[in-house]
Amino acid sequence: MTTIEAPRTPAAKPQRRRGINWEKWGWMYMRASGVVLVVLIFGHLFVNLVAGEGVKAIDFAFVAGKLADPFWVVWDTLLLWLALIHGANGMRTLVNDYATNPTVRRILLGAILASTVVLLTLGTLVIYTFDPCPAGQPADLLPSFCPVNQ
Amino acid sequence: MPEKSAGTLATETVASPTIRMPKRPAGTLYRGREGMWSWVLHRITGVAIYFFLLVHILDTSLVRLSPEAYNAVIGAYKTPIMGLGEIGLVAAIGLHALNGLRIILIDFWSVGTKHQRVMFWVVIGLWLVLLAGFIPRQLMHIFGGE
Amino acid sequence: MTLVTDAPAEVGAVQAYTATLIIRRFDPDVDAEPYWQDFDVEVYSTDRVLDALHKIKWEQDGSLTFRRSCAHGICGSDAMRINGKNRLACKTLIKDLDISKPIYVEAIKGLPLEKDLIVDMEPFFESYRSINPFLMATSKPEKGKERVQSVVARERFDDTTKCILCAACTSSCPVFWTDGQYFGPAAIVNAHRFIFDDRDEGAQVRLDILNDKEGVWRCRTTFNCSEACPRGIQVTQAIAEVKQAILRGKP
Amino acid sequence: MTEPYESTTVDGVRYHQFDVVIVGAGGAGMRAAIEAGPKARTAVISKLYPTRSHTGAAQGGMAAALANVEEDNWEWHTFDTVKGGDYLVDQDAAEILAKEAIDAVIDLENMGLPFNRTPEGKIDQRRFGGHTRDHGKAPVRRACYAADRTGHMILQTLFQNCVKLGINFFNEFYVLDLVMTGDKPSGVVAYELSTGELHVFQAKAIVFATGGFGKIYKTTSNAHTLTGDGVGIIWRKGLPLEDMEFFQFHPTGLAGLGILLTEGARGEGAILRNASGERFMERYAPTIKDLAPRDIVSRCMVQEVAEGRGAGPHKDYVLLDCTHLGAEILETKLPDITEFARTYLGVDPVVEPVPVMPTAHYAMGGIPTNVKAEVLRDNDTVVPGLYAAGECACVSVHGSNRLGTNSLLDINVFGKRAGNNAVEYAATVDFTPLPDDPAAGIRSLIESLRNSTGTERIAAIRKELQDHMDRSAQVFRTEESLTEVTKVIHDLRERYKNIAIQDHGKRFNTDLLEAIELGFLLDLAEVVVFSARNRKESRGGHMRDDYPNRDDANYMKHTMAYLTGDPHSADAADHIRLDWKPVTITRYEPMERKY
Ligand SMILES: Cc1cc2nc3c(=O)[nH]c(=O)nc-3n(C[C@H](O)[C@H](O)[C@H](O)COP(=O)(O)OP(=O)(O)OC[C@H]3O[C@@H](n4cnc5c(N)ncnc54)[C@H](O)[C@@H]3O)c2cc1C
Ligand code: HEM
Ligand code: SF4
Ligand code: F3S
Ligand code: FES
Repeated sequence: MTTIEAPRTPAAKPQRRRGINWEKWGWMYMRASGVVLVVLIFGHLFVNLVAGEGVKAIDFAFVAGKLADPFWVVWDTLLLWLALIHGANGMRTLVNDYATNPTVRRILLGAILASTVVLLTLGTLVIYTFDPCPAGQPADLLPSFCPVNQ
Repeated sequence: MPEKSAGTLATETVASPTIRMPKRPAGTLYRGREGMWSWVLHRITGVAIYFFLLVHILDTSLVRLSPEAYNAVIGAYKTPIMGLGEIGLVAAIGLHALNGLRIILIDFWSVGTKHQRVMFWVVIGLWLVLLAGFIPRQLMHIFGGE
Repeated sequence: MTLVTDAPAEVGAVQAYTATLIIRRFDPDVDAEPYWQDFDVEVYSTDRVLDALHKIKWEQDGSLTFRRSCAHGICGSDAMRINGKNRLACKTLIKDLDISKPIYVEAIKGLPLEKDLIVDMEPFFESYRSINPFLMATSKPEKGKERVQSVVARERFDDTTKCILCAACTSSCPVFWTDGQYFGPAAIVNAHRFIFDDRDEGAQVRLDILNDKEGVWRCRTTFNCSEACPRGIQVTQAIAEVKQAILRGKP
Repeated sequence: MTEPYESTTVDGVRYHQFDVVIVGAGGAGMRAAIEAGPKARTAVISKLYPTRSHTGAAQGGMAAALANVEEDNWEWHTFDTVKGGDYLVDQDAAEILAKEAIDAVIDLENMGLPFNRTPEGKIDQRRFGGHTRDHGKAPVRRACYAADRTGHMILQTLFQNCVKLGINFFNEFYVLDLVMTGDKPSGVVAYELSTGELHVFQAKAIVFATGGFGKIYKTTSNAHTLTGDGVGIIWRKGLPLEDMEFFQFHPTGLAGLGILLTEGARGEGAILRNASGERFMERYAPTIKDLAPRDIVSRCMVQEVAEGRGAGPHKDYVLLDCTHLGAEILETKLPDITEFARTYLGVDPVVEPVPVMPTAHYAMGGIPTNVKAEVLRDNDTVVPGLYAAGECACVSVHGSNRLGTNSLLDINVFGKRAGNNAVEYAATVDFTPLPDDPAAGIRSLIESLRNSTGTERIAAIRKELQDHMDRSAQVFRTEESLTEVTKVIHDLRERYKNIAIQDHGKRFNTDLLEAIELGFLLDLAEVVVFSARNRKESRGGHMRDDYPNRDDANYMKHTMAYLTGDPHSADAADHIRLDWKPVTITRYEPMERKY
């Protein structure tokens, strides 16, 4: 330290990259999604855990019943995307904070990104290709509005 | 030029001593206040929820596979152990959510920083109210009646 | 006619008692690892922790090493961790600590430890220098005249002009501890001092510098900085104002 | 200049070459650097990180006759300075000070200093002791200020501009010697605190700006690091010191602690009271009362206490009453001192008066220079290439008593001059060759201290020195008290030879440096006392109880002290020679000083 190798350059122009700054948008996103998530998550939790018979009532029929309703389809899609990206971005912050080894950091960030992409695709596919009354299933497992139960 | 004037002698770079950060014995725990602890809690709950979410997306995806598969897995959520776990989950989400709102107020409300400490205790208060509402209900669902 | 102003002012009774200081020592030339060492010192209730450290250095162990100069909280030399919190030793009265327990004293955290209570401050000043901490103004005031500034405009950045660069804030920040890359609250405070000075024209440059991966967005509003600041600067508030300025695109 | 520079190492000593080397990074040093830096290869060497310098502790303000709020002009300012200094001021220098004050303040504002403002947006000004309109008619608002942290803002602003200019700083480097080749200065020797290495800085021009030496006293507003190293180095080189007997005691130090409460408090209307609540300054200075110059107020305070009118259980202090100012003024214009009183005495100035007593504050004397900041070898010969500015120098603009706010002015005006003149000089000359092994003296000093087997504790010697200086060479002095302290210093200098240090390491050895600093303190205390014994009159900061009157016939002249003979000899008279230097009088004939 101490003696200055090359005297400090006066007022050096910061050579920082241009373009879109993701940090700022990430920060904004955490807050925007947070506010929406409060509604989505508490709505979700209330319907699933509190209303009716709570967690006991959840089974295929219950889920199928919900996903047959476009309202819940939109709700769940939003929940999926907002929460997963929010969580993933939060995890990215944590990794940046604590993983000081560049290789480890790259691996962890890659894992977060990959799992997010996979789960978003999977989840979305499930929500939109879901058939509440799959053929050849025992009727007692299916929601009451399915043809087998009518 | 003088014998020992700086300009006449070869330059030699003197390696600066590197000092490694000693780790032990560790210093004391930093005694931060509400702000720091709320952040610690926010982090921990955030991570916990994140991992739950990963699993939750996977298990919910089973609805696409077959009703049996889904019902088998979801059955696990109905055991008393998991019932208690759900209390933990709701507690974590509740705290994270309420404190998240506090953080947003700190960021965007002009006097937010001034009231951050009060807001922390409000968060704790609301959280307790939330749990007071949820826990009996949940216990009833798990243990009460059939 | 001579006068002895020996006794400390009798404002409230001055009591003497023995305090135990437990100090985290480290001399990289001798010690493999830092260690805690106990000292008992006779102190007065009006004494500051700095006085106790001096007593140890002067009467018990001359090798105890720490920085200090002004002894009244204005030069910023002696930020250290006292009972787990960052403070200036010269501004912490012993009577304000719990004297029934030992007083733990250690160097501030997150900067390379060099000896006992001394850390290498260079990374701290490096980030201070990188925010262009000087007035950037091209306008030429009338020769021999000051730039005009209203009382209100002057008040706008008053709080952040108080900074004495003691590093108590930056070294109390949990985000700074993680990897030391974060600009840290002190640099942001000093950027704030110029961003909101209406004589300055470099606000945009500084906002760009701080709108960075290691800039303001890393602040997680833990408030340790505001609580540690011996000058009572509302550090987190200043950081929030800089964030808002970046979002707005202007101060 | 920003090209990379080279340094070389010979025998473990590192050599550097700079056109201009500035020792000290306080206000004076950095002001000089701002002039020199862009024009020549400049290094600033400081034992403290620049922003830790004691300029940052200055509170009240910086004088300049801007006339922003009241009619004023630099001629009145000159007169006040001369009169305030009890006519021992060199009037040509005072004139420069007052005239260049205006530019000095504007320069700082242009550099970014956030002064308080008037409603029209101009720099605001407040009252300060001894500053008057029209030759003493009434107090005038002349002090430009930034709340009660003017010095802090000056220090920060200067540092900021040094960062902007990319000045080379060598921080935590202790300059311990001036290298002379024959009788020409050729460099300085510095000790690097973090490694214990020695460095030699060869330079064409050298500026000393090392600040004061208040630590010869116990009760002082000065920092622990103000040990007068620079003044001591010059002294040990056999160069003279001027007017060392004049030390200023600031009236309002926190009782028992010495921490300063700015005169700006009285400028804003605070009042000194004795035990019975009487505003005693009315008796002593009916016109400007509490805003009389510091020497007078300090003396009156000590007199009140000596005559039994002191407040407190031991009747040993007086009270500074700010309660009528109201919380608003205290919190906005005097926030720091309000906090000092609360923190350190547990007294809230908003509701109760604050216990205060005089505190050793400012060295009027120091390294003699002319108005170009060139150091003098005797009454009129300069040492080519050597400059001094700031509190370590004696121009003399302060005479026997400095007016408040004139020092921040001094460091800016003469710091700037020193920087400019040093650059100008450096451009005309070549490097003076260094002598063989220029660091030899310091190396052996350090080695002998590091390996000392002595038994005397540094702190014990220092404490005794400070206690005795407070007791016997403070506001009031007598032949008897000065004789007593002479003897004490003599004994302490003997004991110092047998000093022990406990830290034998190389890294951050502050123990070693405290020992060296104590050496400077002992030297300087000896000169102060020796000069004080010789001046058998009372003038400004030098109040002889046994010679209570000013004696212009015999003593209207500056003291010049020289180190001759064996510096280690015990008896000061064996190695100190005193001489006189005439005072420059241009316009103002000495008169009786009444306020
Ligand atoms: C509490 C207080 C309040 C004051 N208020 C006012 C006021 O309101 N108005 C006013 O006009 N004046 C005021 N003064 C006086 C004024 O502040 C000082 O006289 C002035 O700041 C001195 O500046 P300087 O640059 O000469 O020295 P300093 O600021 O003391 O700087 C000295 C520099 O020299 C360096 N140094 C010292 N020794 C060595 C060495 N051996 N090697 C290397 N570097 C060294 C130090 O590191 C430091 O950087 C006040 C003083 C005090 C103590
Ligand atoms: C319920 C509504 C929610 C709100 C209001 C909310 C709010 C926030 C906010 C504002 C932040 C940013 C904190 C900061 O920058 O300091 C944040 C961070 C985070 N959130 Fe959420 N969040 C919610 C739900 C979730 C969910 C469902 C997850 C998990 C998938 C999650 C995981 C995280 C993580 C991991 C962080 C990073 C923590 C850190 O950096 O310290 N949050 N949250
Ligand atoms: S903001 Fe406060 S704590 Fe931080 S460096 Fe400045 S004075 Fe110290
Ligand atoms: S401690 Fe750090 S996280 Fe932000 S509020 Fe202060 S900078
Ligand atoms: S010694 Fe100056 S701030 Fe504590």
